[in-house]
Amino acid sequence: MSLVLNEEQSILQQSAAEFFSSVSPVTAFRDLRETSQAYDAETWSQMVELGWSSILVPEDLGGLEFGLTGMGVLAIEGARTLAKSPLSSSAAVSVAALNHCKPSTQRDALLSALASGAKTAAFAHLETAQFNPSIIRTQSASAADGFNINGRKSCVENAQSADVVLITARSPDAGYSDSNGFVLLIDPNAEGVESNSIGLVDEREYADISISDFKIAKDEKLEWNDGAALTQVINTATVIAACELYGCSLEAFERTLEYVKDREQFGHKIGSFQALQHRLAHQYTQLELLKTVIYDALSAVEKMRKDASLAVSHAKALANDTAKLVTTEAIQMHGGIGITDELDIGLFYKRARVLRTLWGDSVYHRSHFASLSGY
Amino acid sequence: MSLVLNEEQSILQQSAAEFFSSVSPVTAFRDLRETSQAYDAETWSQMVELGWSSILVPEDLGGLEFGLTGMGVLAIEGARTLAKSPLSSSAAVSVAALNHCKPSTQRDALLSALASGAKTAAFAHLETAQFNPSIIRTQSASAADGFNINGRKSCVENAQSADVVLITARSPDAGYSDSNGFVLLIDPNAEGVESNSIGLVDEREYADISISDFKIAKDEKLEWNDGAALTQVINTATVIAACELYGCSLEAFERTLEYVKDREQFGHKIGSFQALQHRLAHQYTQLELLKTVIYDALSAVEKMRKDASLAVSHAKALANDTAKLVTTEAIQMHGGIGITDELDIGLFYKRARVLRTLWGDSVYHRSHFASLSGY
Amino acid sequence: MSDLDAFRLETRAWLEENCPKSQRGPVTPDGVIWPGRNQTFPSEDARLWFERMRDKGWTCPDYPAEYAGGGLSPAEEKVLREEMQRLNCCPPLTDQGIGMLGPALLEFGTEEQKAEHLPKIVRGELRWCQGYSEPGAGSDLASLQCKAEDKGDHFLINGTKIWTSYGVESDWIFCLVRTSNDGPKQEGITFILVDMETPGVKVKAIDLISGASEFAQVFFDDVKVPKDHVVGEIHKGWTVAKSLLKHERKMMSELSKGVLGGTVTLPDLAKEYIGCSDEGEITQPLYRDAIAHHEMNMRAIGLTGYRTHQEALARKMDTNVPLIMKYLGTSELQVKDELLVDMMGVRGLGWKDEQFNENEERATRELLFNKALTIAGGTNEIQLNIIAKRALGLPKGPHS
Amino acid sequence: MSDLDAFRLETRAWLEENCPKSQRGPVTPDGVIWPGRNQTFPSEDARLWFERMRDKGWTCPDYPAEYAGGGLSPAEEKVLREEMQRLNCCPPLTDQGIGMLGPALLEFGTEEQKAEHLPKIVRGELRWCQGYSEPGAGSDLASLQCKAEDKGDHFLINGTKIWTSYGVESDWIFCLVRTSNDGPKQEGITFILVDMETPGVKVKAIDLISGASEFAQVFFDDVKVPKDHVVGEIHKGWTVAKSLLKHERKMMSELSKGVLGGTVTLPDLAKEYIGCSDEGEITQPLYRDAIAHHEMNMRAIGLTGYRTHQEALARKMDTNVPLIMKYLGTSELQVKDELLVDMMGVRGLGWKDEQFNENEERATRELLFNKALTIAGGTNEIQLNIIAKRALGLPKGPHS
Repeated sequence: MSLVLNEEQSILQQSAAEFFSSVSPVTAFRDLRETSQAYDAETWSQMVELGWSSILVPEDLGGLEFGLTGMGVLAIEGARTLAKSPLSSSAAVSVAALNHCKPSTQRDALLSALASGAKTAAFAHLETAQFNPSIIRTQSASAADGFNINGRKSCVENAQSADVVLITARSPDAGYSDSNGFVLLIDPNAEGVESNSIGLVDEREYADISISDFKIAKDEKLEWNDGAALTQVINTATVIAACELYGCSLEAFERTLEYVKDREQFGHKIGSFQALQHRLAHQYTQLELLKTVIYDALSAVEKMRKDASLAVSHAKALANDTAKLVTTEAIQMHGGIGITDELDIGLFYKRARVLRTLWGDSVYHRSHFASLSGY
Repeated sequence: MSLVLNEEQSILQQSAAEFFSSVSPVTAFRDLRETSQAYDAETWSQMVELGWSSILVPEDLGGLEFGLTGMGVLAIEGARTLAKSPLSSSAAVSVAALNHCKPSTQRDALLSALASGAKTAAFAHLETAQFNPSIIRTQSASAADGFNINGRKSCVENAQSADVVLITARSPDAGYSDSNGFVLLIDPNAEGVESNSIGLVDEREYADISISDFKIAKDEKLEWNDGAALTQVINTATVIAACELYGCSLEAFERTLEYVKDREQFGHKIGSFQALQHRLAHQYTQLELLKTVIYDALSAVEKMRKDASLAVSHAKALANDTAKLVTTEAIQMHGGIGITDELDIGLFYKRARVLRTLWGDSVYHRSHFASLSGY
Repeated sequence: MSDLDAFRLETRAWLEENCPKSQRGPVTPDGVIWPGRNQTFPSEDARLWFERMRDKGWTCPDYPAEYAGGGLSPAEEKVLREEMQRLNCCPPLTDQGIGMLGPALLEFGTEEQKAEHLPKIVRGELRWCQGYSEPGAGSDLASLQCKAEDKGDHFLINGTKIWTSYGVESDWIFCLVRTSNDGPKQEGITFILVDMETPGVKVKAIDLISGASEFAQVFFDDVKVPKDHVVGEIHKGWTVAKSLLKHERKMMSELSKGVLGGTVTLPDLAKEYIGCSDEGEITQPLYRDAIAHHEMNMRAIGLTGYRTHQEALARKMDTNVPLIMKYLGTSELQVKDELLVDMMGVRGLGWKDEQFNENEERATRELLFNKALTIAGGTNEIQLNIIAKRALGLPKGPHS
Repeated sequence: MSDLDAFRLETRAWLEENCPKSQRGPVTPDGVIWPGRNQTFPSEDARLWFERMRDKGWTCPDYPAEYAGGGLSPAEEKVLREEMQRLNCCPPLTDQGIGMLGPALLEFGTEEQKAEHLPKIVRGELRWCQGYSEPGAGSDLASLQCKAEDKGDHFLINGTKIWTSYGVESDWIFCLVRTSNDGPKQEGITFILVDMETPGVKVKAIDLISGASEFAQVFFDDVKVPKDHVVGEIHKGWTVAKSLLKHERKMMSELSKGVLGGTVTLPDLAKEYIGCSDEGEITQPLYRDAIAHHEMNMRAIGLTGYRTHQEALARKMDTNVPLIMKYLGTSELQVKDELLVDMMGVRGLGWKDEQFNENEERATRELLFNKALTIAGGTNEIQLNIIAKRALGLPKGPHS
């Protein structure tokens, strides 16, 4: 179990921090709000050049096999500037999903294309507004030369801008369990695939996808490697969301710290008021715990440790709670300007508010943690 | 709905405050710890003389019919000096139980004796360590010239020092519901009644009672007035416990306030430190809400309002939470001396800790409140 | 029959006859009747209702009749309010002039100022806004820096004011400006009225995180204001301001009441979004507990308000208790906002695209907008400082 | 084979031969081996174990051999500790002299002081206690008032010390006393050793709310102490004290670890007292959630300790992180204490009468005793002040 970044990971972290603050600062997020683009293509191609799209891709398919901790470091640093890109949805989650599928020409080609930046993908699994990863109603039935698909997927990140959407599904005759589910490759813009964009408060690209009697070819259906595959992909998505929450929280906290050291009221820096000091000190303790637990969860998923699901539920629950505390306090301590759109603080709160819901809230993850612990 | 004391109630409050601080201060509680007495008989007889034993007793049986709010005021003031007496167990809860029984020679005589101070009674209902008022396993079966009783009662306050214990029971053939239950009058020191004293951290008199094949006469079994009777008695006991929690909390808070205004550290009164000020200010807001909700619940039970059970669950839950906050903070803010037996602060914490459990914790009462509110 | 009873019957009859049906029932944000130089109305009925009330002076029923007001006694005003509530009449005019500036002028204004401004307030001819806060003076209002130099016959104002509600839509602004830097910071402040069409006044809307922008920042660049626009004494504006601040705090704590408008309750929404048993019990016990906790706190706050009212009637009022209400009410409301969004999942996080129903949209909007409640009108921190000092008598630290 | 490996094999063999079976396994409170003028032992095996270790100097393995210590290098000492852990050997001697006074004497003591006191510590001939806090000097230790007047050849001590652990049982006390009131309060403090049999020394046990009384108050009434009992320079005792305080804080944060001894866990107890489904799921979801919350926090604290360890090995340690551990650990433990008692109901509130089982008695005792954890060794408030200053660099207020 490693809770400290190694030399290569530290170097990645530094270059990511420099990249995001210079190439994709919060102003870039603001500029994109004015357009209908999901992300800036030029920025993404720079990220691809840096090798970030191939971090999780196997070496024999042109990837770096750098490991999930490296991806987590990028997610943390990217969240600090609210950077928009297909990094999480495509390079992390979709690649992880494909990695857990049995090799096939289609799968290998897609992985290579994702690594090279030729394509991006989105991963569509959840079907309900409240997080419930065990429900899969989407079905695919055998049909002439391929499969016939029916189902709905809820709030899929970067679906409309992706070239391929990975849809989890099951056979019509099977009650769902990991071992008989599979992954379907779908063009989100094909006829018969209806996607409705969902504008959430974090102003990113989400869509509900509705598929009825849509046909795919035989080789566009991929099989999971084993019965644990889906759980591992969900763990990847969840821990990456936790990383983004950590990045948002850390940035909001550090900006608040800077603000209270500068802002004066009643003739004193407000950062010298003991009540604020104690609240900030407490937040700092929570952020340090979160850092530990995030690194542990990344390492657990990367190494496929037996307690990976437990570590991930821990990380997401603590990330949710810490982000709620820290981003809410950041607004409160900034006072009036904290609620203006002009200041970035509110943007971190809004992004964190969405991430707290995506991939499971704390009530869900504490219950999951308890179940996995046997109580 | 009255949330303000009327003139008579205010006068009672003032004289109670004077009485407890002069006749039964915390030192009296400490003196009793050295003995095996449940309370000081002389002090109790003075309270009887002041009419406090007859506050809830009907006028035609020698009582004052002063109402439950008056009794609540006494419970609050008594808790501020940790006064020990049969006031809650006998004059409040047992009298309330008898008031809700159908008149009979036995019942009327006992009420008169409780009013005059000739006797005291205890009320034994709960049977489990976790609060669950709907379970009654104690049974009484018809036998020659009377009834045969079997059962157990848990943690009955002032049972061993009482002349009579009021035991709730049901028929062997009936599943329990309020409407077919009844009350049995039992001498706690009779043969066949086994009582084991339970020493809790508040150092008051409690006992587990175990009854096997114990015979009582026909007229020692009383019938409830109606199907709502038991609920009303439980409401009485619960709101009186909430009053005592309020009294403990208020006293601990005021003593802490005095302490932080006096104690110096680092050259300043610690009460001038903003972090403590904010915590104390927050506690004050909770105590003010609690005061409101307690007065409302007393009035609701007294007037047999339809929402009485809801008001009582509200009062007990808020009393539990506020007492936990205030008495814990009182110890913390007193620092080292807060954890010594020499200082009274720890005694208030310990008393409150027991009261938080008796008659239902907050998890129970919030659930009850939700059920009564229809969700 | 007492005079008051007669007044009640008369009023009731008049309202029933004169208040159009469309002007009864809950006011929607689009239905509010505002004053202004170029006054427009949401509807013909609204104009009719406004004009009828204006002509009786009942847009400002407690202002003296000599200034076009209703001239009602406090008892009569209460009757009018009750009768309007009875029919659920919409307010015939909404403005910060009515409840804030007007009373200040009546208390501190000169005869000329009253004659000039009060009738215009009553008749809705001008829309007023307030200029108190500054970017560098939030909680510490008295440290304000917006400067007014004495130039003999006029003041020359330079500086800026922020958090001015409806600054963009208003015609005149009442401001606190610094006229002297001598002595304690509360001295040397002056209360002054400024026509926003004066050269050098600029207004910029402030966009909020909730997407709304009802606040503005107002900039003053060499703005000349005649000396007779000062209300009260020069350098003594803090006295006027303190009197007004009371009104503002009261308005903020009112704000925190009527949310989740209509009849939808948190438990109802929980049942809809989380589910419930056949007996109507919310199926997720953790949300059920959190909802009961919140509902208890709201009940306690409501009852405490009522207790204060009863104490006042019984002349036993603890004047410290009202201090706690804003802190408690606003904090608890934010608890509800977060809880509701938690329950709705992504449905409670809608920003655009018309995929969300009315309750969902309101949940998101209130979540974001209500972050202001614990800041505006005295931050939570200031409220706790005040409680510590006034209610608890804790010693003033060098720092609080 | 390296020398260290040889030492390990030798040590292992020696321990296996010399540590009696009864002196392995968890130490019970009654089984601790204390030193003292009139030393007694819990058992004959305990005496044997103590004497064997004492004779090798391994009661204080890192003290130099010239003072009867073990004379082990840090690496050897680590080996000894590991080998003792392997067999689960009980500590052969427990005293505040060993870990606190001894190191201070080695750093600050004169040759005579070392020769006089260190061998006695190693051999368990005297029991030591500590005199730092005073009734008026808690968190603000440097404001201590216990006075030592310079009388030429001796000091005359008057005053009192409080929170002295095992003060009643001890023979000697190491104290901080005030020898000067000039200059900053940290100056003018002297570190001095006092034989508690000296006339004028009185000790009174302090009863705690938990029923325990391991602390004492020590009174000094015209107590004469020779000048050569001063450790370090006169007036410069604060330097010695600061070095010792580090040890104390470390001990307090150790304290907050091994609770709920043995193998019973909070979830186990919850299943016993609340009940569980056939699948072992705790039936009351609110307690289940609270337990998971607590277990997560303990896991996070434990992992963070481990992270710090890894960071230290990688020479990347953030020196601020250890600052947070005492605050987090002690606070979380109190959460557990309250939760456990909530689950046990009245069974968790036993004080006397032998009706409660071992887990129940421990729950009550820890609930009450652990209230000390957020106070002793630096209150939570002091911890938060330190974090704010050192880790966050927040400006020092006049008040913090």
